[in-house]
Amino acid sequence: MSTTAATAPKKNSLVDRVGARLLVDPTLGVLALLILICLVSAFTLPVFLEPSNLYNLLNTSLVVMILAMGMTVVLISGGIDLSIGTTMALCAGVAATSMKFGLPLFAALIAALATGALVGIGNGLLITRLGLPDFIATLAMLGFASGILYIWTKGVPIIGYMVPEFYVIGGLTPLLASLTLPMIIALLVALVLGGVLGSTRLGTYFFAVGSSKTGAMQSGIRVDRIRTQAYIVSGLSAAVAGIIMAGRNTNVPADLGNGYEIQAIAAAVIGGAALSGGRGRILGAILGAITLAATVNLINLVGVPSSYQKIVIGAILILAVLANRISAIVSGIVRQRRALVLEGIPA
Amino acid sequence: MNFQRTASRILSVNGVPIAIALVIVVIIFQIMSPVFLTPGSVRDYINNAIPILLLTVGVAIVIVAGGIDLSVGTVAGLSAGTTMWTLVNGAPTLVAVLTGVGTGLVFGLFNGLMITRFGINDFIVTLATLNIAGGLLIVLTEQVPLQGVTTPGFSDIVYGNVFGIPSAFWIAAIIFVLMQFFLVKTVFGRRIFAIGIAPSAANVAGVNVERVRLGTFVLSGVLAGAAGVLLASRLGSVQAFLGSGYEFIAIAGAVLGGVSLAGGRGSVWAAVAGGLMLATLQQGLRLNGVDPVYFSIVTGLCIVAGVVFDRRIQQLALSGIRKRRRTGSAPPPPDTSQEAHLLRTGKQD
Amino acid sequence: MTQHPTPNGDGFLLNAEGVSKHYEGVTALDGVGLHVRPAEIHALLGGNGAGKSTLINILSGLTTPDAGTITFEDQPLELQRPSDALARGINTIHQELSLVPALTTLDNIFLGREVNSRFLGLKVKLDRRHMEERVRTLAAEFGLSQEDLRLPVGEFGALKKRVVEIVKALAFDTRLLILDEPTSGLEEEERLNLFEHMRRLREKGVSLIWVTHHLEELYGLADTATVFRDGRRVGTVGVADTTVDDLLGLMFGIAAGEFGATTNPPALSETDDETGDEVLRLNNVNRSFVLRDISLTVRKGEILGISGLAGAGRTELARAIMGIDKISSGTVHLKGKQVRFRDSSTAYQKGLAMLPEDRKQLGILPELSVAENISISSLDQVSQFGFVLKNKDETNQAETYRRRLGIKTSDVKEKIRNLSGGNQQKAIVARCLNTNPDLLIFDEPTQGIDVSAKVEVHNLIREFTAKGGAAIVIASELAELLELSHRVVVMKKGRLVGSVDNIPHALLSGQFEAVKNRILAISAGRTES
Amino acid sequence: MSSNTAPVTAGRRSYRKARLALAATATAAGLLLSGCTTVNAPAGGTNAGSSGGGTDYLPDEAVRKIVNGREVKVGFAPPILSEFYTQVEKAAHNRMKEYEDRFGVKWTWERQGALNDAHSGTETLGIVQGYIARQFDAVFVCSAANASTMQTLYKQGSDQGIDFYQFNSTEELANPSQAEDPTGGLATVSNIGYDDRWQSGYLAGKYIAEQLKGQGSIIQIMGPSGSDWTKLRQQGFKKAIAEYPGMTIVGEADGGYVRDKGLTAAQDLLTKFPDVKAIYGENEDMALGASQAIDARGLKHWDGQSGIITIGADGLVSGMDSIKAGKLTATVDVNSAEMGTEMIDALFAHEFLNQEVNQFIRIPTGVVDKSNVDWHQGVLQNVLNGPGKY
Repeated sequence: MSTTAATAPKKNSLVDRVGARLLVDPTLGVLALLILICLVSAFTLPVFLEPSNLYNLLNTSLVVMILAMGMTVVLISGGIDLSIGTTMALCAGVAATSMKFGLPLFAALIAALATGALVGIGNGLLITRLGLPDFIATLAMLGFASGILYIWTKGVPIIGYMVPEFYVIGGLTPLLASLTLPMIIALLVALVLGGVLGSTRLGTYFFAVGSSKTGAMQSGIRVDRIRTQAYIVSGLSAAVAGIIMAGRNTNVPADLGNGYEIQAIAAAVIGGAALSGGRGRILGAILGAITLAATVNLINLVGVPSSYQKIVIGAILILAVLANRISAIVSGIVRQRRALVLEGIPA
Repeated sequence: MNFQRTASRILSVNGVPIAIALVIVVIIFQIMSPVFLTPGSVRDYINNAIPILLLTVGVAIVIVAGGIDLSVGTVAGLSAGTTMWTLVNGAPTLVAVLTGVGTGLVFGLFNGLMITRFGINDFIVTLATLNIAGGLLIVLTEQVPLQGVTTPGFSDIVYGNVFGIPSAFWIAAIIFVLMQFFLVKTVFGRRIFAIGIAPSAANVAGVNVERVRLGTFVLSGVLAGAAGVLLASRLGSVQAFLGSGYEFIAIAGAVLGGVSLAGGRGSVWAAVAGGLMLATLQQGLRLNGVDPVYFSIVTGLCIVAGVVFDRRIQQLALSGIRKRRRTGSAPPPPDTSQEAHLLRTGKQD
Repeated sequence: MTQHPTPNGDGFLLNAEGVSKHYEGVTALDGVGLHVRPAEIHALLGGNGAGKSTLINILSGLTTPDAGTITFEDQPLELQRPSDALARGINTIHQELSLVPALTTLDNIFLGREVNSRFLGLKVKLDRRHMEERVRTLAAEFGLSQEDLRLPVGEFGALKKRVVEIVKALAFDTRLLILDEPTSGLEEEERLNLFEHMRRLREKGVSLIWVTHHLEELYGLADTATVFRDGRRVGTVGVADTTVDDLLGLMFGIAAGEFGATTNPPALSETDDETGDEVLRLNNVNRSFVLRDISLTVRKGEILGISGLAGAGRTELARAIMGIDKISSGTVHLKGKQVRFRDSSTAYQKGLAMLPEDRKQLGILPELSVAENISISSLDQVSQFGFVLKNKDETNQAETYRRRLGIKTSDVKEKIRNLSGGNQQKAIVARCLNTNPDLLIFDEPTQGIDVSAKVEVHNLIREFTAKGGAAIVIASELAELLELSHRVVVMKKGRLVGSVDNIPHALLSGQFEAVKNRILAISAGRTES
Repeated sequence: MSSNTAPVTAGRRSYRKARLALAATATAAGLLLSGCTTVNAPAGGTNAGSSGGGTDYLPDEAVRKIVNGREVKVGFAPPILSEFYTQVEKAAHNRMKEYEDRFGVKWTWERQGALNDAHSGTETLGIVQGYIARQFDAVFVCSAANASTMQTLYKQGSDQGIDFYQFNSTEELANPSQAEDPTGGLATVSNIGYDDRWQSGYLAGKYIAEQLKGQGSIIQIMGPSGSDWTKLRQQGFKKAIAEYPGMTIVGEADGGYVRDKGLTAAQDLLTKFPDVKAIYGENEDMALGASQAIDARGLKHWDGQSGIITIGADGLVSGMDSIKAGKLTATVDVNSAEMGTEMIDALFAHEFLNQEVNQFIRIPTGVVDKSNVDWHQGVLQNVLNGPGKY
């Protein structure tokens, strides 16, 4: 019999366990970065920590947050979705146009969600049936979606669909006191996706497929189907974000989603998702989106000349990932130390 | 049937299927619009395509080594900016050219060092430098207008003629030949393939993975710098947003040519053929008066069709070679079950 | 040796007839049959490329046959995907690990067969507690603690992963269990443990198809053996009335007795007993959490064996010596001079070379040709000014090795992934030899290759040291290690815990069992030497 | 740059050629628009002097004879597809229809707008090269590429007999001294547009200052820095504010010409500067984003006496709606309708009547607020409902 069985698992104190849990958490890095931002600004820019600013910041980050959560699922399953921003715009367009045609709100929302799901299925088919690399398939899908939107709108924003409900959906009219509907939607999306990833079969399969396609396949998982489902999730999250965006933006121009795919990827990666698959957390995506929004917010508040904005955003991106990297190293050491303690080697 | 075998072999070479498709597309466009192959039109479109082709080749080398470089577009823009800036400040052509290429080199080096020394994912690092280079160009354009001053020698880089052929074409051709030679005929090139195929295996075999990877990013940066110089020479002025969005065209071109995003497979010719295919499509549609709103759809379709076509042809060619060979000496049957299944499911690790 | 009568389909659990499979013009299986009785252990034998893996892939739903009929429990067996096989009660332990690194041990074990509990009235929530309870006892038998169950498999070493895989296959009710070389890399005790489980499963009425290269393992365990050669079935025999030589004869198509290589006595080197020139010396080498205080010396002409249990740090030691992983303290001396390798390329330049344990992942560069795989570590030799490659020289060099080592390929320009495992391994050996190393590290040099290739690889190692090279050999199989080594050191939990010298002498004087037991004792921590 | 150049707004349109024989609605609109643009700006003489054609007195029949059923191939290359350029194109089409009905001109119209680089302009190069290769008769170009870049192309095309007309471009940057040198040196037949500095930026600044009686703080949401349009509007806006010592620009942020970013930027700036009196958005989308930010904070929109002023620029139908609804205080209508009409007028005069047209044709622009929004919106709607379709 091998040695490990003999060693009974040690009962650690609660503090130890929580501490260890925290240290091995991949989102530690971005959390630390966020806390650092808050600390620094507490002294230099008190307005940053004003509740109204934080409230705005949170509201602003929601669209990217929802996209980033969908993106995280795709990244976990080993893919990447470059079409997510344009899909968002397309779904916003579908919702807006449906309203203009006089469909009831409910039907318009369903139409937008169905569009998102369809785009997801399309991505999945391009990747699993035609064997295109994820990067290329979704890049092509970006082209299709944006082309359709331009041909359809001729570059003229869709307007005239804003019923009062849409102001609520877009968060422009708060639901109760200062609570907005997008906040609740984002929370719901987070709970559902977090729950799916953490404690359902499908979630486990997303991780399995992203971590080792061969292993997943040999375990009887239908890899193609799971990958497609991941894209459906990102398509649906794009649709949800698109519906909110249609409300928030109060019109839908064809270029509504430009650049959002990159923001979503950045937020997910800042939150600890790995582009190589098999790793990522919903909480990380949330923190990542908030970090991005906080960066822009700080730039605006500090009054950084807008020509320097891009440079600052680039630097923050590197900093955030460096922070992640450091926390990964720390968590690696902690884990190894723990593993060795279990095997009876004094570390 | 020696012919069949030869044909199979040729078709299995990376980039050949797309090159054949390119010829067909050119013929079709020529029939549809007779101005397509007039000297002026060809010169214009080659001049337009060359800077992006340089980026495509740079990205292709990085991709062959198993990486990705999103920063090439804005780095090329910034290089064009620094080149122009140097000229505006009265420096001679050579200094300007060196500044432009040097800018690319610096960014390539920065990308490579961040990736290899700090172990940050290349996608993120180059996404960050995409922003940084783009931002720096904006700052630069705010200092002085980057226009109006070009030395005759400088505009000749693109507009000059050597043996009746635009000099930009010569420059690009020389760079492509050098790069292809570098990739397939040198020690460093071999190592690029090795780390692209299996970095950990290459490491065990004594390949300094980090150094090679760093090298590919430096190369890609230098090529982006060269592309920037050509852009500046062609445009005679530099705008704040020059180069943004080129990275996706470059990557799409490389992949369309048959460069595998999984790493370890590709060639300079394949990347050039793929890049030319995209440029040709755009030019052809334009000369037929197609509204550009359809371009992104057509380009998307073309990429999908191209990649699928390339893969089918290569598979057919490969099976052709195997069949031939089998009738010769008896090879050990390969244990391809896994691979075949993965191929069917389109796995890309 | 008796040929079993051709069955007529009755009374068998699995009936496969005329199964064929072609890949892109290559015939992997040519109308083979396989007949497995209920509750029997059925060995499936054959050299590399005989078609065993293809048949297993068919039976586990990874691929579909081109022709042939298969019935299972008297029902036709038509599998489109692995889940179909699992649904019919056919479980497979593949040769390639089928674990998912990102998931915990528990999730891996239940992957594809999760147990759900109710959540909001729907049966969608994974019931990890239930799953853990179900598998805890079995896991403990294989040395997996509760903590292990909750850790991602990616953090385990190769051996522990193998153990997880076995637990995964044993955790479910199975009608037919297919094991493709399940013991490769397993320790003696774990191996015996597995065999015990196999017996127990048979008692419970489960049938097993068992692929192994270790013919001696068959006796006392397997009931029947089917032998494949070149994609055809060459015989099905009762194991009890067949000798190893008979089986070898069937496998390789040569008469019994011609092939007595498995129990070669170890070669005696001239340097034995004497102190040759020191090639490598490690002084108190440490690597955080992995290696502790390692000091050892390897001399010219010597083969040093390293033994140890799972996760003892053998591969980690090899990687540290090669500069692939960093050393945190201690010194490495090469031929008396202190060296510090920052990466593997420096190690190669200074005269070290390594054959890694995991051929498919760490050894071959699958998309490169045989010739390119051989030259990759010594490109200076086939290039001008260390820059421009001379392809002709490269091809010639590869041709030389092809003849010398007997690498079977029609063309050295063939991609190496199209070669059989044994020939791939020989090409990697050629790669190492071509760097003219002073010290060559062999990590599991014969894993996953067939008996004939194994003998050839052993001979190459001996030849290398006989010509004055030094070698370190890491092998999980003690018999193999003893057969090769002059001296064996034993590692445990990152430390060197003992050594046994003068092994050739001991073996010559018939003390094989004694030496073996001593090493096992040291590994188990019962004796310190 | 030339920020010390005297501010100029368009005077009366000095250019009147083929138009005079016509009494088209669009023309009337243009005349009336010019009437309401003069927001206390010193008169400038950029476009002074007509080249004096005699067509004013040509009867329809004579023109018809000159035209003789000729067909003209026209290329239209906007820098991006947007509501603004769609309005320009529609106005042009309406005018073309008029000329077709009246004089028998046959038109071939082709639009190729750049899609991905509204602010870099290189895509436009390829498009214009395509038109040259296909020997179009005339090409309308609006590109973010520098004039020095475009000049090479224009020269090349002109040599082959192709006429170039720039519209809505930023030639003020390339040629800051245009006031002194009306030819501008560009190898174009004409440049039709408004002056971004004085007719968009300056007007907006003036409007704010006048409404606030020269006292108060302003925040501004700018287009992407690096864009030439942004650069020029900034010049004009800052110049206007500088004329009022009591006014300060306290904060600036990038709104990228899109509404969502404008909203975010305005929210952030309002947090920091809660007591600003006005927000300048460089286009209507960003100004509308700012308007949403005001709503979200529960602040008051400008009602003529108090509240926060929001002003944008462009003159889009959607912007007019918001002015009516009180969500947007004002916008600078840069008169897309007139621009499209003038483009065709210039083309017709040059191509068919062989007249010289002015190198720079300045479109009159005007500030639209609640007082005159109905009229402006009516004109726009009229254009959009017009009969032209090519």
